[in-house]
Amino acid sequence: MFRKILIANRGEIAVRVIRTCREMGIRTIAVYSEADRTAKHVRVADEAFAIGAAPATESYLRIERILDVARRAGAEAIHPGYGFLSENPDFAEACARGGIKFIGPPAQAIRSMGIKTRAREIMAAAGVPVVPGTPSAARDVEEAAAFANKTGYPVMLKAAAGGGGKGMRLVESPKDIAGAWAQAQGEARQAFGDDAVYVEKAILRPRHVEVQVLADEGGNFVHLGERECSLQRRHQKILEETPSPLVEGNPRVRRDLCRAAIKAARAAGYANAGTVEFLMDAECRFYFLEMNTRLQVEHPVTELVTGIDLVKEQILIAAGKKLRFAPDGIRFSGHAMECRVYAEDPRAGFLPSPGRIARLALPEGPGIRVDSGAEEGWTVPLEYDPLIAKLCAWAPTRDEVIARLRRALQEFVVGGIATTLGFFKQLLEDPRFQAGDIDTGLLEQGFSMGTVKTALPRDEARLAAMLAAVQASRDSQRNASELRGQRASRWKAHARLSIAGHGGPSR
Amino acid sequence: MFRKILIANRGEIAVRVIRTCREMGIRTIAVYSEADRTAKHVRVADEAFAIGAAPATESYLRIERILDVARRAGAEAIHPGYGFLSENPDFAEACARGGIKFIGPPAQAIRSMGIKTRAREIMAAAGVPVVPGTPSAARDVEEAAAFANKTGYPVMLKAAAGGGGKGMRLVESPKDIAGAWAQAQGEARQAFGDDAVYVEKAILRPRHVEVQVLADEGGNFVHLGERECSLQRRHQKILEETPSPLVEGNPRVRRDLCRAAIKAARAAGYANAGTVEFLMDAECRFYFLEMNTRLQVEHPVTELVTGIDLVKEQILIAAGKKLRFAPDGIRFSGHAMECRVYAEDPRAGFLPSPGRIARLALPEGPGIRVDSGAEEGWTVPLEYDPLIAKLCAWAPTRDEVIARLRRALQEFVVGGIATTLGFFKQLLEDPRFQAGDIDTGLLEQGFSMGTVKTALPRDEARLAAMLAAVQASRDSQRNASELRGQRASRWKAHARLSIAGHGGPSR
Amino acid sequence: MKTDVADLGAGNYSVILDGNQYTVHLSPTGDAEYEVAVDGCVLAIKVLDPRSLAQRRPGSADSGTHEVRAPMPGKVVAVHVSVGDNVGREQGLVVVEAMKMQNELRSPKQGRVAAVRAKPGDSVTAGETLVVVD
Amino acid sequence: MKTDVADLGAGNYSVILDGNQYTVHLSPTGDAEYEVAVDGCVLAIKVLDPRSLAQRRPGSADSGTHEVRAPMPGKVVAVHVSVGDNVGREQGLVVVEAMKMQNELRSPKQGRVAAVRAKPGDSVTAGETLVVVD
Repeated sequence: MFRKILIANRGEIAVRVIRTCREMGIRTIAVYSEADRTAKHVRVADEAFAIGAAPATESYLRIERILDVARRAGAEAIHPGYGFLSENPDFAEACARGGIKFIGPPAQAIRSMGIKTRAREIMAAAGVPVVPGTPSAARDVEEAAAFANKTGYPVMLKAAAGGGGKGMRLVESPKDIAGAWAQAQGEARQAFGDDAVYVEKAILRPRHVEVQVLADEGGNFVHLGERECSLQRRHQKILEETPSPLVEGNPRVRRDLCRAAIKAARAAGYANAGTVEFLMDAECRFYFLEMNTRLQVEHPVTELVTGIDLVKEQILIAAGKKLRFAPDGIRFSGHAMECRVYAEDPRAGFLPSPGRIARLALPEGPGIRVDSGAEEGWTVPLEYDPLIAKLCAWAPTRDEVIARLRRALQEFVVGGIATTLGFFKQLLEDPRFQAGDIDTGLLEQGFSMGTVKTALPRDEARLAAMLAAVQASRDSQRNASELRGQRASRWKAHARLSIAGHGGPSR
Repeated sequence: MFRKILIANRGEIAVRVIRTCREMGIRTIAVYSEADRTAKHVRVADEAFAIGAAPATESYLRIERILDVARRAGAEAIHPGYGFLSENPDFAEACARGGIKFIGPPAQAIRSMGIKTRAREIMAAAGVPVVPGTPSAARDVEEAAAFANKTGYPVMLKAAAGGGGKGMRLVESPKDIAGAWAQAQGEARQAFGDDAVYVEKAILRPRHVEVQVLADEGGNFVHLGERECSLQRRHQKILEETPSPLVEGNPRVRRDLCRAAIKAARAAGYANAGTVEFLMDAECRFYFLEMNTRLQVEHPVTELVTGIDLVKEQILIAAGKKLRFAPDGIRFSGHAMECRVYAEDPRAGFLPSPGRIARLALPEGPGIRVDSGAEEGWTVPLEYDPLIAKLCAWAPTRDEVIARLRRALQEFVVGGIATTLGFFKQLLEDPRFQAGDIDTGLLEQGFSMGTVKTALPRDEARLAAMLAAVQASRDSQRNASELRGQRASRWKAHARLSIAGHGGPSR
Repeated sequence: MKTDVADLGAGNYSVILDGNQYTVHLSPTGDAEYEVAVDGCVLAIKVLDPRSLAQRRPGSADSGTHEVRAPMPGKVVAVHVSVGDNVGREQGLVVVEAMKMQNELRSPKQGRVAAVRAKPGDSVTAGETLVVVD
Repeated sequence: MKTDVADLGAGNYSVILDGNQYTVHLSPTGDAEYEVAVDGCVLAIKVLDPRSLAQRRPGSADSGTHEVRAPMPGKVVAVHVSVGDNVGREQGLVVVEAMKMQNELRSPKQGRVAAVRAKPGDSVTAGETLVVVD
């Protein structure tokens, strides 16, 4: 087994990986940019090395610097987390050349799955259902329009090198295709340095359902069930759960879906942990979307229903161990959900909200799991992803998970910066969400903090707020007076108050 | 279902019960003493009412005041937690008279199980194995000595009204029995207002194994497996786990043990959640010890391996619902452990350590559950039990649970007061503990913070400590200078340090 | 009504009104001004001291000039207008990036650009004025 | 050796020594004196400023008089000795109760009780002198 692992990442996922290493008795090496010297992932590691300036291009994306630290510190393996270099085949290859084990799939699998058109080809050849589309990137807008006319609108334009919703455009009618083509190309070029765009038939009101797979380096495969990730904003997942409310009632669909995922992973020549993403329409027809060749943000929900530590399995597989689970040896139990807590202000259009976390109180008690990269007193830097914590809940049933999350959200306090906690409080009250009737458009169409009708808290709660404010004001005035050595001013207990309210459901 | 429940308790257990009520949509009423106005259990409740002065005898033990609040606030049921009035049959009866449902067993069951000699009688009659002993309280020391001579030393003297190790004495030889008798009587009188003492054959190196049972009010019973609670200090449990390392390898013993527990609960005329405690010798012979007619402190470990929320089941049973589980319908999965985090100083003989919690950082991540009654900035009052938090871990195997707890203990920070966190760090390294070779004497005999060989951290860690101290000192001096408007003093970077070390294992 | 306010420290208060308990989190946003969270809702509250009332000047809210400020700290990646440009309501003026997200700041009204105080590449703090529209 | 100390706030420091990372928690216990937790161990550290060294007086540690102090805040439930009593080493003097636990304070040496400053029922704070043994 490895004695030392370098974690080529930051934030909650670096902390998450370090936790498992620590439990396995493996020494951990953190790397950090200038903006992250005081970050939690540095503090919980055994060793820590600076790798450059704040922008990721100067630090977390610098392959040579990271490998240099790995060599100097004696790392035997590197865990890439998600994002940054995790799906960069050149990094995987550079690790191999440097004699350091990359904890992830072979570079070849990353490379072929990274080119979306190539991945589609492989899957179609292997008999995995794919959405009808151009076989590879369209030459120009005319070829895209020709395909759209043949298949019928709406269609989806997608960056071939894409991911995370960048370089993606829905086109509803012929008149919009030229503009959308230019936008998709422009975004793709900016995000991936590659403006190749291909066309797919658009699945209406699709659900995003994915399957977690594990494969060892000896060619054994197992799936760990599906995850429903349809709740998205700007193509970014925001809440995930397992089992999928749609799939749950259809054992036959689940069987076919999970078999297709294993087939896809085999076709990709996969090893280690990976996720096969599918689009699913209302009739439960599913189509291969892409394969994520790394650990997913939302992996904890699978851990909660299976009891399996996915990071531990990743490390064991990378160390050459055989899979520890037979295909029918995994027990699934209950339901789990994850809320991604972002440093974003839902009342201001989800604007980023970096800054100092003045107060942090985490929820606790039965069925709650928190993975955070934040600590009280720490300043969330503005250079990176705004994900500061993941709140997960497990319970025997979906309804109980929702009740538990609702309870946990009342306990969860982040002071000093805006977060999406309040957004989740509202989301959990949404009848469509509660019924499991969700698709990837739910948050954009029927629901947003801006458009949803929000109510002020009831009168008594408002009064409580006022009283606390008066008290605080009185206290601060007293303190200020004392500091200045003046006599305490006469404070009128019946001070007048002005109140403006926004956001939040009524109790 | 109840719409409002009063929680007649404080601290972590009141918070724990409120969490489940909240998840069930039940409004909660907290009660608090003068010492607890700012306590967490008040803050997380929907309603809160003062019930008297700080000493429990003036507040949490005042039946009439609590019932008065229940009536005024419209509570339909009362959850008593553990301790305080939870095993007081008069309280259960007073609730019934007041038309308020007591969430617990019938008063009659509490009463008969509360008198230890009566409980023994009932169990012996029902065919549950009991330790050989005097059928009821011994008349005097001569009767006690006569029994001891007949059965053979060592024997145990026990308060008939006892519990929590009060009024208990081990007698190893005839010459000690007179002194022990006087001490046991004295303690029993002081603790319970009743000096009745009985004699039992002492089980050597016993293990404390208990079985969680649930019973509905229609006479259906189910067990939720055993818990191993042998790690005790002064007869107080300090770490609990399930399954028991001893019983785990003996399916026949487990079957017999759990059957005996159901038999005992039936014989007691039991309903709601309860625990049947047994002593077990090295040959796995087990003897009824007592029945705890309430929720146990250590109930979370059972929740972690079964996925069942015991408080929810308590409430459902009290509302007249039928048990939701068939005897063979409960799935047990993995292993769980609980560390009781006390506000006690293990480096000073476990002296109580009340005071202000200057900093609180809870462990998170996979497999960790925390139940705390404390918050940052809160002052632990000196009037009550020193339990401030329970740290639990779940993992597939016992070894993995220990590794996980070890990891979690590194993350768990309580600043401002001493706690038993450091003690657990050492305990988890103990080879006997790791091997599961534990009995109720382990902590008293072979292991204590005072007697165990403690090492200073390695040189480099000491150096790190020094550097931080120099830095802090420098900062504070600079701040002080700035405040006073003086010029910053010249600080010698090579300041001299004096160091004294105590406690803690080497890394 | 029976009221009881207890300071829990760090801007947290427990307020009990006739038995009903509310936990209130206050963040000061100015002199006697707070952002107050209660029941999962956020309220902006200003405590008006009778003395300070006397000193308040009549509001000058509607002068016609609007300052478009950075809503968050970040980096300016694009400036779409110059001084003297006529702009429509909701027209994009400046793009600021933070945490991998780009945000376009729009004109709050129809008018003329009176000042541009940012250029691409600038680091800006929250509340900094980037464009003034007359 | 390459050293790097970063202040994380609230008495927490990250110290990196040649790449090895230590998180150190400091609680001030006096002027430039700290209780320092690192690696699960607690150290008492005093930072000696050269200037203050000059002002230090020679220690008066071994005067023969011992003050028995309350190790924690609590309530005195029993006092076993009176002024003038001869006591042996480890003999029980006073019992203090806190958090449902009784703690007997014993004599640190053989000697004579010079003062008794507590009686049953008294509330005492940590460090308060209860008995003086000569």
